[in-house]
Amino acid sequence: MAEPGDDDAPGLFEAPPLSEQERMVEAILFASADPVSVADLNARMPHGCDAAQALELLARRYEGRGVALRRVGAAWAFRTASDLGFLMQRDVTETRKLSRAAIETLAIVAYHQPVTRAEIEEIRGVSVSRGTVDQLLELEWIGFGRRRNTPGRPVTYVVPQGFLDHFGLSSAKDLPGLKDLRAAGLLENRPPPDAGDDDDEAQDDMFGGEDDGEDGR
Amino acid sequence: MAEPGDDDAPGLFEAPPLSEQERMVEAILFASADPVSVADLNARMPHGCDAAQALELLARRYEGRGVALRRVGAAWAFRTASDLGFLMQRDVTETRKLSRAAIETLAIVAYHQPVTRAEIEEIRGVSVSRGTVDQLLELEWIGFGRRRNTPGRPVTYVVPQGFLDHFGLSSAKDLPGLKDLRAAGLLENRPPPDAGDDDDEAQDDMFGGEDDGEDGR
Amino acid sequence: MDDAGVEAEADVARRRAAEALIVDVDGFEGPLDLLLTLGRTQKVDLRQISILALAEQYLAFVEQAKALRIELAADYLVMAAWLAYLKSRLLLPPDPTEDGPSGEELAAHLAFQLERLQAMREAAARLMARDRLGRDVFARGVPEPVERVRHIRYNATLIDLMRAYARIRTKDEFRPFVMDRERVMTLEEALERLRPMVGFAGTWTDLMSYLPVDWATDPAMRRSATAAQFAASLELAKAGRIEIRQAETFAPVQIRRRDG
Repeated sequence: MAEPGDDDAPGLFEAPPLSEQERMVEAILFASADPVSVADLNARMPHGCDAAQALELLARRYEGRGVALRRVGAAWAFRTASDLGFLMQRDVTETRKLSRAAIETLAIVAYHQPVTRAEIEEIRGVSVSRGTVDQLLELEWIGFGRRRNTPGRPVTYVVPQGFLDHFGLSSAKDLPGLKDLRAAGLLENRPPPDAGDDDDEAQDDMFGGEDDGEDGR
Repeated sequence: MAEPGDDDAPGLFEAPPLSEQERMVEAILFASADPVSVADLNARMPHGCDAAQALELLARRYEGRGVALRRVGAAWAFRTASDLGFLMQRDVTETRKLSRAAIETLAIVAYHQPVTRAEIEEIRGVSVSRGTVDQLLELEWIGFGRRRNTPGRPVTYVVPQGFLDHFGLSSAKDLPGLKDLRAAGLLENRPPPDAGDDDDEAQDDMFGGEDDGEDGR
Repeated sequence: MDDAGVEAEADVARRRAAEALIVDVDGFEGPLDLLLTLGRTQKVDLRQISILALAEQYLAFVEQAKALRIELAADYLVMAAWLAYLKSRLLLPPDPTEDGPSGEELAAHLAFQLERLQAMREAAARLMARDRLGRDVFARGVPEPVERVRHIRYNATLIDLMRAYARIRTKDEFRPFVMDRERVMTLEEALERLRPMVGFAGTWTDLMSYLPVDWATDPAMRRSATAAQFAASLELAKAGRIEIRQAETFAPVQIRRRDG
């Protein structure tokens, strides 16, 4: 300050043009780890610069851009435009297979809809956890059907559009029958004792039995 | 793949206008200290965006500004304009001074890549210490390339993105004087004249050094 | 100044120069580096360098180092030997009986090596003089971290669904790859039966007396049970639970609990 030759000598060292000053402010704010105050900017820029004025120009230049010049207390900083915050997230998608319990439950709902939870358990031979049902509901691969007109009026489950979409079916009737499964080699064990019977019928007998079309769907 | 509704449905979700895409690229690159590849940009931007095209617009917009859009290999980054480095003196991080051996090794890798350790030693006429290679690897100024398909399948060294970024190069092809050096035949790995077997061996001894780092490491 | 004085002075200067080199020997990065330095003192384009003169300079350097009892690394001496050889090939008329490259070819390769090393040094200097990140050019000071949002996508195909359904629908009769074994006693079954029973066999007992009653009548079942039971007894003997004996061929096999 008090050093000789450090005094303002107007005209001796011209301050850089304002457009240059704007570039300087831009570079400093870009590279700085913390917001920079106007005083700091002036201290870092060549003698005679007017950071405040350069900041104004710069703020206008960044209006509507992907980054914005923001005032943070008494200092300034670049920040991501607020509407673009979503770009700062990276979605990582993991594909997982459904658990065996879930896929079996789903299969039963698909082939036997509408079906109650008790019926699912009876067919699977084991109890069905709430988590499994919730997961399938959340995936929109099963949905709620009408309540059954039996004591306790249990809810039934059906397969909604989301299921059909995912599995590429136009309707639940397009699900392959047991015959098709066998033809596809999915049932490669010996035929059941009563082979020769219509499998599809057997299927209906076996599982569709008690509640036989009662909701008149 | 075959799932409906999962496929690209052109026209269903319009890509944002190019000016918006430009803002997005600007925001992403501003937020990152490291270069971001075009593939990464596309992955982070909404479906249907064309980062390459947006980058072109953006580069033009930042021409002559205080920060510049720079290509670094297959990636892009904002960097302060090189004429404004003097403003950032206080942000300079002191880097360890590299030894002469390290600097020469780095240049040889850059200009001769992919290059094996034995070749570096042949060019420098002395063995290359492990510390030198380790230091350069740690700085990410050299990296591993493919193994050479010669006996012993030695590893090769190449210069990665970190090197390009540090030295402000868009690609290794932009290395200063590369063309002249190549034209002068100075980037050739010319084998010593086919001497009698004795000479060959002498040559190997001379430059391979006792710790003969070549091949079977 | 008389002639002798001038000569002495020149001699001193020469010696000083030589000593400067030698004192510096640690500063050289090997023989090639030294050769390059010596070559530069010829003050000509490296492409026009006289390899012969260079070889002589190098050999003189090594001689002086020896005279001053400076220990040179082995590779300096190997290079000296090679250069002495090169020198002889450059000076002597080519020997038609000798194979291998001519002195000129060897010299040309050395010149190439020197030129290449020089070129790499210049390239290195140019590289280091570039605008460098963190010194002349700066990256964003406040990078914003990218937050990772994890999505789990469940996948199931129609085949998965059909398989699952097939599995349930045929659970009762679906025993893949299992042969019908109604009339076969497995080793496991026999072991299972025998294990608790042998605990009571304090005295030698006929193995056949352990045969389950319902397996003893049907010949096929009896055969299977006998075999399984015999195999099981061998297993138990191996485990140290029982002892086995047979008096003669085809005599009854007897077992006994083994104590301790």
